[in-house]
Amino acid sequence: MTDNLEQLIKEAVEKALEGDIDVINNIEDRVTRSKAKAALVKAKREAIKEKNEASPDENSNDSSDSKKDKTTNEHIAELLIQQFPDDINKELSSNKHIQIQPKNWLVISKYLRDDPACLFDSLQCITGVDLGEESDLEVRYNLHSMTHRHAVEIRISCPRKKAKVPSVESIWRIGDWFERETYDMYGIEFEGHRDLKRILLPEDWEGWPLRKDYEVQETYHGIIVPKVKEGWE
Amino acid sequence: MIVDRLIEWFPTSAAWPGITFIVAVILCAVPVFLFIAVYALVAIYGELKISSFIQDKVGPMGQGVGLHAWRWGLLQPVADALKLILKEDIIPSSADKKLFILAPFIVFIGAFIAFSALPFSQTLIIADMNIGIFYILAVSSLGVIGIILAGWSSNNKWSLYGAMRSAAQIVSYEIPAALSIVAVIMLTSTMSMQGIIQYQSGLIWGFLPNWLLFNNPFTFLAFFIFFISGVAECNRTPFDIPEAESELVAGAFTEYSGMRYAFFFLSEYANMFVVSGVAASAFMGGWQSPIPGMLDTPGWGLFWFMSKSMFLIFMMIWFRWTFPRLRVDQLMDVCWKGFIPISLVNIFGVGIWHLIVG
Amino acid sequence: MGNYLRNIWETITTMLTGMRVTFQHLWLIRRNNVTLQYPEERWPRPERDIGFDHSNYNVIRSRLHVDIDDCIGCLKCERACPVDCIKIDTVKVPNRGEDIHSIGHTGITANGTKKAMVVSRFDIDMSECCYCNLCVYPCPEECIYMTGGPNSEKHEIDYEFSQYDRNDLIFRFAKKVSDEEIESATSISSERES
Amino acid sequence: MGIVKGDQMVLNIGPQHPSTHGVLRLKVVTDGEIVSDIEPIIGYLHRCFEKHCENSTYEQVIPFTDRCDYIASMNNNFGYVVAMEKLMEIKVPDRVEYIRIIMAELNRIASHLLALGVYGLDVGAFTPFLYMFRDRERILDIFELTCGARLLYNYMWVGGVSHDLPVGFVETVYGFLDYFEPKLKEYNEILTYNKIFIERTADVGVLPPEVAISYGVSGPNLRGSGVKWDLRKDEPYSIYERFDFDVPIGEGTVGTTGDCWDRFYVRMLEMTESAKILRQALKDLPQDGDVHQAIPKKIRPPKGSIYQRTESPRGDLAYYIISDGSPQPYRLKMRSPAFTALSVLNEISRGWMLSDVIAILGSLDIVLGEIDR
Repeated sequence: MTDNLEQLIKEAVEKALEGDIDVINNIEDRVTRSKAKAALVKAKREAIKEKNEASPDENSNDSSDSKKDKTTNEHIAELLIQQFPDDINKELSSNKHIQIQPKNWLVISKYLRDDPACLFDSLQCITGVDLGEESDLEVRYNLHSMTHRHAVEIRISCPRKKAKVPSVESIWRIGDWFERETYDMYGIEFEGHRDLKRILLPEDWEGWPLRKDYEVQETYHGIIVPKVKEGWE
Repeated sequence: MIVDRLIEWFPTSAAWPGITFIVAVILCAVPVFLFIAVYALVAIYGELKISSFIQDKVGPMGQGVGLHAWRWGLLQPVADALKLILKEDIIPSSADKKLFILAPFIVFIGAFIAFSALPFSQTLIIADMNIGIFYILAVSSLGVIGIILAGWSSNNKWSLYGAMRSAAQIVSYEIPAALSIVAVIMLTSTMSMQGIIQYQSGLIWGFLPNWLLFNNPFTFLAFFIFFISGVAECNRTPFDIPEAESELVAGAFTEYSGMRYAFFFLSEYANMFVVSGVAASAFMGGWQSPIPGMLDTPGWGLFWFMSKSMFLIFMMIWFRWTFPRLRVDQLMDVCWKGFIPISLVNIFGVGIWHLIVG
Repeated sequence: MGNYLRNIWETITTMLTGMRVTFQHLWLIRRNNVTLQYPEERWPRPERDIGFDHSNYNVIRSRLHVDIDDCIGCLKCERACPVDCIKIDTVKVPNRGEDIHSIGHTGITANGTKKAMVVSRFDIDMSECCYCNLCVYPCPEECIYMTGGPNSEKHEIDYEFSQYDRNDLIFRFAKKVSDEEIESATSISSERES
Repeated sequence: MGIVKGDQMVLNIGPQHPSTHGVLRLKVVTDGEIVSDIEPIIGYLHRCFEKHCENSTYEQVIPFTDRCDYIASMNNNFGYVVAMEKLMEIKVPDRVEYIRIIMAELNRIASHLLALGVYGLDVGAFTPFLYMFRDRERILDIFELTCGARLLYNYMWVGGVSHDLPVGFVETVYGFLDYFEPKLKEYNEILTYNKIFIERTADVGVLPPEVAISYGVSGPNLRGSGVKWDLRKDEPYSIYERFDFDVPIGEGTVGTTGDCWDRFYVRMLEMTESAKILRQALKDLPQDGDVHQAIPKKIRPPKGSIYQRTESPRGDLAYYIISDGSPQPYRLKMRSPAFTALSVLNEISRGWMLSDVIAILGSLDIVLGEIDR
């Protein structure tokens, strides 16, 4: 829900930059309209800064970097769509990431690692995200290729109740510990993982701490878990 | 020497035949114990100061109020000894009580009775046996049993590791030590310590004192083999694997505290002195003065013996703060593939050299 | 066989170089001794130019200090503290900028702003403080700073403030005045007015 | 040394152990001296860094990033601050960039000095540890001069630095560099080329490159295995592309490439590289420019997410920040390089002896504050 909201604001700002301002005005919800206005002001200031800053190398590096990134993400997205048409939902993927259905993520990741065009041999980071109170959880993979020196971000969202994502531990060895940590913090089950148990918290800790709706348990083995610092008023 | 003279002074009375002998032995044992205690304090102070100087520190200094550590930290070793004596003496509940209590004494006995054959000066030797050096080598291997007992009885995995390692290490380093002593005995053809030292009097090639160190290149090699395997026998770096701080915390001595730990500590320093004493007298001319003519009265003899031993102890301390630690299997390689073959060749070499040079 | 002898030769040479290095240190101890005999020789205060410019003051992160007379009770430092170790209670003053002598409240701060609040409690729990200096930055009156901060002439560097009891580490900077007195002081003047 | 099956003994190199570089427990299954399996158990130092950041504002997160990798806290701040500035598109004046580079490289030398010194301690040599700490103290004095703190600085803020350089700072750092360079020769003499040290570390714990990449190992551990990957060169952030320095990799001068000795020697060479960068940065450090000028009064980044990697002394330190426009981060994930380095411990120390496990753990240079977050 928040993602397409962000999408809405981005398009509105781009159109407003070209000139017709009323696209932002006719957004009904007051909060999003103010956010869009703020984003517009920022974009304008950004544009001015780019213009008057003569030094080409800084900026071009920055923009080319994002241009290169865009192409990498786009380029990989196109590649994937040819191979697995039904798994990638195109509309959600932006220049920064590729959205994938969790169903046969294992096959896609094997392809990403072995295909000579991608060769993503190093899984940089797995980040678990809780998108909102009732909305679903999301797992974001940052992959990087040591040979091609390019990076891509892949997001897989899964429902909050039974969050199941296939484990990539057999493909990238570090997936083992990253997935255990994401399971520890978000309770996302990674199917096919060797021994999925908590890595940072004690094994018998209840609840998933980084979820937005997480209540700290009262006592742990009889020890009171302090919530707020009392005791020294 | 002292034991025989004491027996002359106290004629064996008919009533208790052995009593004078026991009194004589006690009269010798107590001064040796006092000597070890005083020497250990000096050695601990030396180690503290030398290690600090090596590491750009000043070591224990003693300004300030109260007994602090007096000037230049001289009282620091006394403070350490008092601390160890006064500290609570914990025996782990699951430890094997009898062996746990017995272990430190066996280790100390191993080092203590070796002092009786050390030639401090021409006249000052507890018991001038004709098998002096053989006796010392035999007795100093008693310490291993104590360490194994300590490791096994404290019922803790780490001490077991430490005990097994030290058993392997000390037993295997006895062999090169004994083989290099064989090279010495071949030349001096006597095993009594005084005899070995007497052999080393006079000059060789005009200016060099006739120490066994110089008069034969192979005994020069035998000295280094003996000294380094002596370092290995006292569990000093680079062979301090039994009580490796970074792996086994304190090896066989992890569970000990208070007075018992002090005994282990004391026996380590006593062992160091035994090794340096034997090395000094067997290879560096014991109480012989380097200039044969002058300064060879018994008093000076004691000075020469002590200075040579202290120099070797300084070398051991110097080793400790310079070298990293060997791994257990590398330690075995060095001994079995390094020292033993060389010391065997050495014995052969000493014979050939003696035959040719005469 | 060659490898065996080379190994021995390498061991001997590297041992001797290692011992040479340690002997050099042993020999030149007087020159490169680094020990600081703590109780007698104190930690030297790093010589640093204490400029008058606020951002260039001498920076030593030791103990927090608050000039309570300048504090206007704006709670900015309390919000900026990442570990919430600053606790401030304020009471409204009937008329701004007026001194209330009964509770030692000065109306005007050093910078000349009129105070609208009496700070009845200003506690910093130094055992909780993480010495990150984030509270010093937003203070409009520059009245909270670490000793060795901008007005460091008033305070020698104080890094020996350990206590035996943890509660003594809670530094109370507010004036030692009981709440009833503050109540009565602030309320009387309002009655007189009405 | 194949894996020998006998009656195995489970040994706990427990949370309290002199050489686990922090609170780490290794469940080691050994047979006699030879180790057949290690399971690192972490989480003893877990302070819920990520949950904490979700409840504090963006400025308040910086003291927490200090405390993750408490040995290289300048580089932690640097990573976080570069990520935030890219998220908010803040352009920082040149003087601040140069100050940050100087501080980061000084902190890299200090962190490597600690890593190498403690590694000497793990292998048994006590004196080099003290020599390296004596030189590290000089760097801590420089940090105390600038930001008042010696270990946890909270020095780099989003958009600038907390305090400008003191007068006479450049001379002090030049003094340190002139004092420091001859000292490297001394370390090499006493430890690196010592035969016992070589015997203990050559061919021990060999980490082949493809295993390293698959385990996500990065930094000196990866470069020790011969993979030329340094973020300062391959993905330059801040102004690293203005300095020329080369990236040392392990060539197996003593044993095979990727053994403990290579990882040790790569860190030793990296210190000389950092000194080279420092000299260039000090030479053209701009004098004018206010360090507080680009610090935003209220940090409210636009909605969006950023994944920014920086080169900390232990490897790729990355921050994944998701902001929803409020002054508090919506989600902040710190990818810690020591976390991946520890995960490879089991793979490379099978079949080695107990004292080698301690040597391999030391050569990976892990810090538990960063692993447990």
